[in-house]
Amino acid sequence: MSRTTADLGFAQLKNPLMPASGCFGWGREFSQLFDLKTLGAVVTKAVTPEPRAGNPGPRVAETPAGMLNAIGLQNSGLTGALTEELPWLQKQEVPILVNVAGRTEDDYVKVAEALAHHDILGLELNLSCPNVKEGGITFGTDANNVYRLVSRVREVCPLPLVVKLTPNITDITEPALAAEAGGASALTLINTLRGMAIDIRTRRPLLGNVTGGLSGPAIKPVALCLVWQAVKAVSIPIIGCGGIARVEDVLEFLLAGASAVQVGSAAFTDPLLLPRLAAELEKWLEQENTSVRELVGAAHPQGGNHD
Amino acid sequence: MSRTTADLGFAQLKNPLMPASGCFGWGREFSQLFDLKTLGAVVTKAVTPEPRAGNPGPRVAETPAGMLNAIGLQNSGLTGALTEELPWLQKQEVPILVNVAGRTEDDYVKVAEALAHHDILGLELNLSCPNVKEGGITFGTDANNVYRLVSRVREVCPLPLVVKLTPNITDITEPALAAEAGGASALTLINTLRGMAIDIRTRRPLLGNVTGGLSGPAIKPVALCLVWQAVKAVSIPIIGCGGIARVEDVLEFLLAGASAVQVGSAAFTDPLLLPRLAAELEKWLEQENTSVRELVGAAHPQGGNHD
Amino acid sequence: MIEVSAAVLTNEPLTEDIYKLKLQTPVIAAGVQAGQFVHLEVPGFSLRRPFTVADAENGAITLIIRRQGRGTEALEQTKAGDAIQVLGPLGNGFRPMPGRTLLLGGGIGAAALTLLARRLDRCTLVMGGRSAAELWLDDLDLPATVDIQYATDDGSRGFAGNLVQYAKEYLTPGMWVAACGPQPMLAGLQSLLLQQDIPGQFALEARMACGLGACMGCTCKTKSGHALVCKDGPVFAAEEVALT
Amino acid sequence: MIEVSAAVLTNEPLTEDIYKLKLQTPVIAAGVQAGQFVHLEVPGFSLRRPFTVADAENGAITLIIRRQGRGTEALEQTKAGDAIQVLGPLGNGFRPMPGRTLLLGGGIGAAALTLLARRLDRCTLVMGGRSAAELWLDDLDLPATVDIQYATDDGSRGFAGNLVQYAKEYLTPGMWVAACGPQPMLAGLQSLLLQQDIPGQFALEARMACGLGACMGCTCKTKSGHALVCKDGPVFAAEEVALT
Ligand SMILES: Cc1cc2nc3c(=O)[nH]c(=O)nc-3n(C[C@H](O)[C@H](O)[C@H](O)COP(=O)(O)OP(=O)(O)OC[C@H]3O[C@@H](n4cnc5c(N)ncnc54)[C@H](O)[C@@H]3O)c2cc1C
Ligand SMILES: Cc1cc2nc3c(=O)[nH]c(=O)nc-3n(C[C@H](O)[C@H](O)[C@H](O)COP(=O)(O)OP(=O)(O)OC[C@H]3O[C@@H](n4cnc5c(N)ncnc54)[C@H](O)[C@@H]3O)c2cc1C
Ligand SMILES: Cc1cc2nc3c(=O)[nH]c(=O)nc-3n(C[C@H](O)[C@H](O)[C@H](O)COP(=O)(O)O)c2cc1C
Ligand SMILES: Cc1cc2nc3c(=O)[nH]c(=O)nc-3n(C[C@H](O)[C@H](O)[C@H](O)COP(=O)(O)O)c2cc1C
Ligand code: FES
Ligand code: FES
Repeated sequence: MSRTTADLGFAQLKNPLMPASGCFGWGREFSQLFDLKTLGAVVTKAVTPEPRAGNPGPRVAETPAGMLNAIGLQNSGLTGALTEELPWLQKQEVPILVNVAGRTEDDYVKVAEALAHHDILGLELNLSCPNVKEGGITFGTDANNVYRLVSRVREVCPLPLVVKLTPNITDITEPALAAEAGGASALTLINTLRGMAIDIRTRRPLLGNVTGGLSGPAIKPVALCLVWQAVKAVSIPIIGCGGIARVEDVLEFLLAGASAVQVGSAAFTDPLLLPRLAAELEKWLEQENTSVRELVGAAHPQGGNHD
Repeated sequence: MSRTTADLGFAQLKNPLMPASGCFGWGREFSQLFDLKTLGAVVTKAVTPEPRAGNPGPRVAETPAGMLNAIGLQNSGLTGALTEELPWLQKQEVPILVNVAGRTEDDYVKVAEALAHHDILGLELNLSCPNVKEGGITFGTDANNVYRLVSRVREVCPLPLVVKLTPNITDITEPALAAEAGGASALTLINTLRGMAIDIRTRRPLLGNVTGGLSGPAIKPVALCLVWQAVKAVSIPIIGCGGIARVEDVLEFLLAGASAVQVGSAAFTDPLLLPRLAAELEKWLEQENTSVRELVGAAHPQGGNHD
Repeated sequence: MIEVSAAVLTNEPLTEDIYKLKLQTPVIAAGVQAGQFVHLEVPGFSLRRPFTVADAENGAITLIIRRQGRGTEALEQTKAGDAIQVLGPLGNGFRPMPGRTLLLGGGIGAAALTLLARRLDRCTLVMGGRSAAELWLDDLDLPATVDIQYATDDGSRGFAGNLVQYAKEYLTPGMWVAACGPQPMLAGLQSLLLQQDIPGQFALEARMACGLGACMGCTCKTKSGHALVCKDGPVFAAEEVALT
Repeated sequence: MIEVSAAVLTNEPLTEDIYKLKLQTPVIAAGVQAGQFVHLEVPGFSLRRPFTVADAENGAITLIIRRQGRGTEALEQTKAGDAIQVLGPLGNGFRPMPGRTLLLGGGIGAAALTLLARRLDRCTLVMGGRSAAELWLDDLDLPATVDIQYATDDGSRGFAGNLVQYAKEYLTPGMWVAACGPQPMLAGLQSLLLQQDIPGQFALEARMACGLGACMGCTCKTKSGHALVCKDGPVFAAEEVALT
């Protein structure tokens, strides 16, 4: 154990830093820029049972301190993941969380079953993609659905299950508790906020899909607040995500109670951000003579779930 | 009628620009910087029946392209509003929307009753303040409460009622439809998103109230999306609010279907922003030879509620 | 009170982390009262940053700024000729009282007192710091009417001790005190003033949004309830302030 | 492909809204293929901005940039000595084909062709624009192997007409075409090439996030489905592209 070790309950990671799903592909492209082994884990792009072409363009737009995306889960399906992507990533010697998505419960079960006996750290169930109309978003906003889906996946798959929740909800503790009850090993908070932009020249929505998901530093205060609230409600570990761009942000999420963190959009602004954060975090912890584990949840008042 | 006239159904405003509640006091301070008559209307700080001291400090914090606030509705109550503030503002010859808040339904009814026969444009019912624990937020997230509250206020008060909704909700169309059914004359969308920040030096939440409301350009894409969705659901006018800082933002909200807009936090960055936006909007409309009314909703596909 | 675009005239370091920013703003310079502040826009940041006017003459105001975070870091980079949006003068300022004035400035808090010191007929201005390297009053060309004193924790210059200890030693009946500095200093001073029944005025700080009194953001506790630092203050009667 | 901090060497206007930015990036300059692009960080913006490398020599790359929105406005303000974060070279580049090359650049689209033009033994590079004032190829010191032509809508310089009309007039069997420009131009050109059975390559644009192929953000339609402009392109076989 070192200062930087992150404890996810089901695993200890060398540090708490991972890329956020969908912002890092399967790591191939970024591996040309830095050694993936500098990361605590790699989280992959969503895998659906069948290949998906995704949404029409434009798929991304810039917003103040953030961006919108409406990718629509473009991916090469289970076959592509198992034959092309996973074998390559397994050779990189970094723990792997495979992000799973679908339109129906059966889709998630199918992907989870197919991955159940592969050598990966676990699955991240994306119950929160705002860009897929039939699926994602519905699962994540109804606690009963979350419970049922997680339980069903739990039955077919012995791997650790990290459940990724949507922030587009009145009360985050409902799906959080439902996921825990269904057998989730950890939660990832948050996916993107629903948002949109309009092109004043064409007078039409800027994204091909009309609405999209807002991410980046703009949403950090929202993500931090939801992590804070969920930490008080559940006892499984939480992976914080949303707007992290500086080492101070990582520290805020740890203090709010996140056991590890994911970095998404900010890696588009600075593709070397993840290894830099890993180095800066280590330096900060040394200077303050503390450790990731000591910081996790330290901003909560002693011994209580008060706010 | 001029190019800039904004049609709220119950009133025509000289232009669609107003300050957002709580960011402008009762206009006294800003009136030292510019003539309030340049505005379409003034929206006041929230009025509660009794004076409120508000939350402990710090009450504001900066975030990427935005800010957090946890004022806690500090105000001098109905008496202060009626004796000190309203008489002054009425002399400024600008339409007035009085923002109303409370802990209980009765609070709203009481304030509405007291204001019912004053010479003001209408009331803005704040069913959405994230910083008051007992009240606001609960009303706004439950459609039944929204319906009941608005109906009750409607009974005691003949003034136009603008209902301001919270974005911290799974489906904005539910309270929007409930407010409409209860007799709302228009909606204001949105209030702040729940958020927080942690001071890494003290390792404690930065706001005295722990959590607060996120506003500013950061939330613009979320606000725009909620306006877009609400416009498709209801037939009363909508006042757009959230992150407006440039004339392009005003145009985006109009195109999304807002009949008027409010500017909050961005006026802290630039206290002369509101009159500047009014001038820039007029210039833009001239250049493009169009009008506010032509733009309202123009980004929606012809004749339909599809997205 | 106005909102203007002001040209930076000079920007010079005073110590390792303190710099002096001079802005051309004739209207504010002409109207500012000692203790009032200006609210500066820093490009790229949502909230403005408040700073006391430390000097005002010849159509220019001087701010003395401590590098504290990213906003003051950005302001430190501005160069002569750059434009900064300035809102001011804001707040209430000091209300000079009869009797000899003792001005006590803890660290950067001294910046809140220099304009008052200049404008008084005669006064003693004491700046406190950890050691001599942190002190910068000498660089300000204060007039001879100001008796400059220092107090350092390590005794490397002036009185050896903090400003509360200094005041204990030198406060005499008939004086009044104007002070600005960290909470513990003001709390110590407050007890002392109450004990000795000496009047005082404290300049406070709070995080601000509007700076005008419109947003209720800059609350501080007083004995009679909440007050707004930007409008009711930044200067409060010493006995009024509730320091926790 | 690397991510580096590059110094601005020069930044000069070419026309009212086009400027030429030269950056010191030896590794990228040495490795770049014609048609590849770089992804520039613009401070204050979340997304980087992609630009084709218009020239590469002596350890420096040249970008030719049209002021389009706030990012390109900010880049226009950079001065010699400023540092810019550059990611590149990215994408696939042109694959020169046998036969004489006709390069057709509509407006700023010509910037995507100049490096290819330099590197071909012989070619004709035609730039299209509304009028003579918009044309800037003359300012680039292109080698004599490049036959520079112009086409203007108003006939104020060179061929009177657009680039599709130009191509109709001058395309002959045995040539191949490299083109970049607005959608309608590429659509017209695509029909023409198909009719005349002449091969072509088009450089496309799309809004991008990563620029690397990791985020699936920069989709474009091809006859065989969706492709990524940053990874599968920006250069695509003319017949493959689905232009709508
Ligand atoms: C009335 C008044 C007068 C002041 N006069 C001076 C002066 O003359 N010289 C000087 O160096 N400083 C002065 N300060 C403090 C100064 O405003 C802060 O140091 C500065 O805002 C910090 O900004 P930052 O971006 O560097 O720090 P950050 O910590 O990055 O700022 C984050 C946010 O917190 C606010 N903040 C942080 N510290 C303070 C503080 N102490 N007071 C108020 N807001 C704070 C910032 O304004 C910003 O909104 C004064 C403050 C007030 C309220
Ligand atoms: C592979 C490639 C090569 C390019 N090469 C050049 C070049 O050599 N010279 C040149 O002037 N321009 C080139 N462009 C277009 C250039 O990237 C845009 O003009 C620029 O990003 C606009 O940024 P902005 O902030 O000024 O505009 P804004 O409209 O404010 O930008 C908003 C967002 O939209 C994106 N965007 C806007 N227009 C385009 C566009 N046409 N293509 C892609 N993204 C866009 C921006 O990158 C940004 O994310 C190229 C684009 C691509 C994809
Ligand atoms: C381009 C893009 C693609 C994304 N794709 C996925 C995805 O496939 N699965 C998923 O769970 N989240 C996806 N997300 C959400 C991110 O993983 C992350 O939750 C969100 O962006 C917030 O983090 P950030 O602010 O650091 O970007 C995507 C985000 C972006 C920007
Ligand atoms: C300091 C502050 C105080 C506010 N007080 C109120 C209030 O009293 N009543 C209310 O309905 N909204 C209040 N709001 C919310 C704003 O009216 C507005 O809905 C929100 O800030 C989003 O707009 P913006 O992004 O333009 O600031 C307040 C916002 C801020 C920043
Ligand atoms: S900062 Fe707005 S009231 Fe003081
Ligand atoms: S921009 Fe990310 S895949 Fe092309």
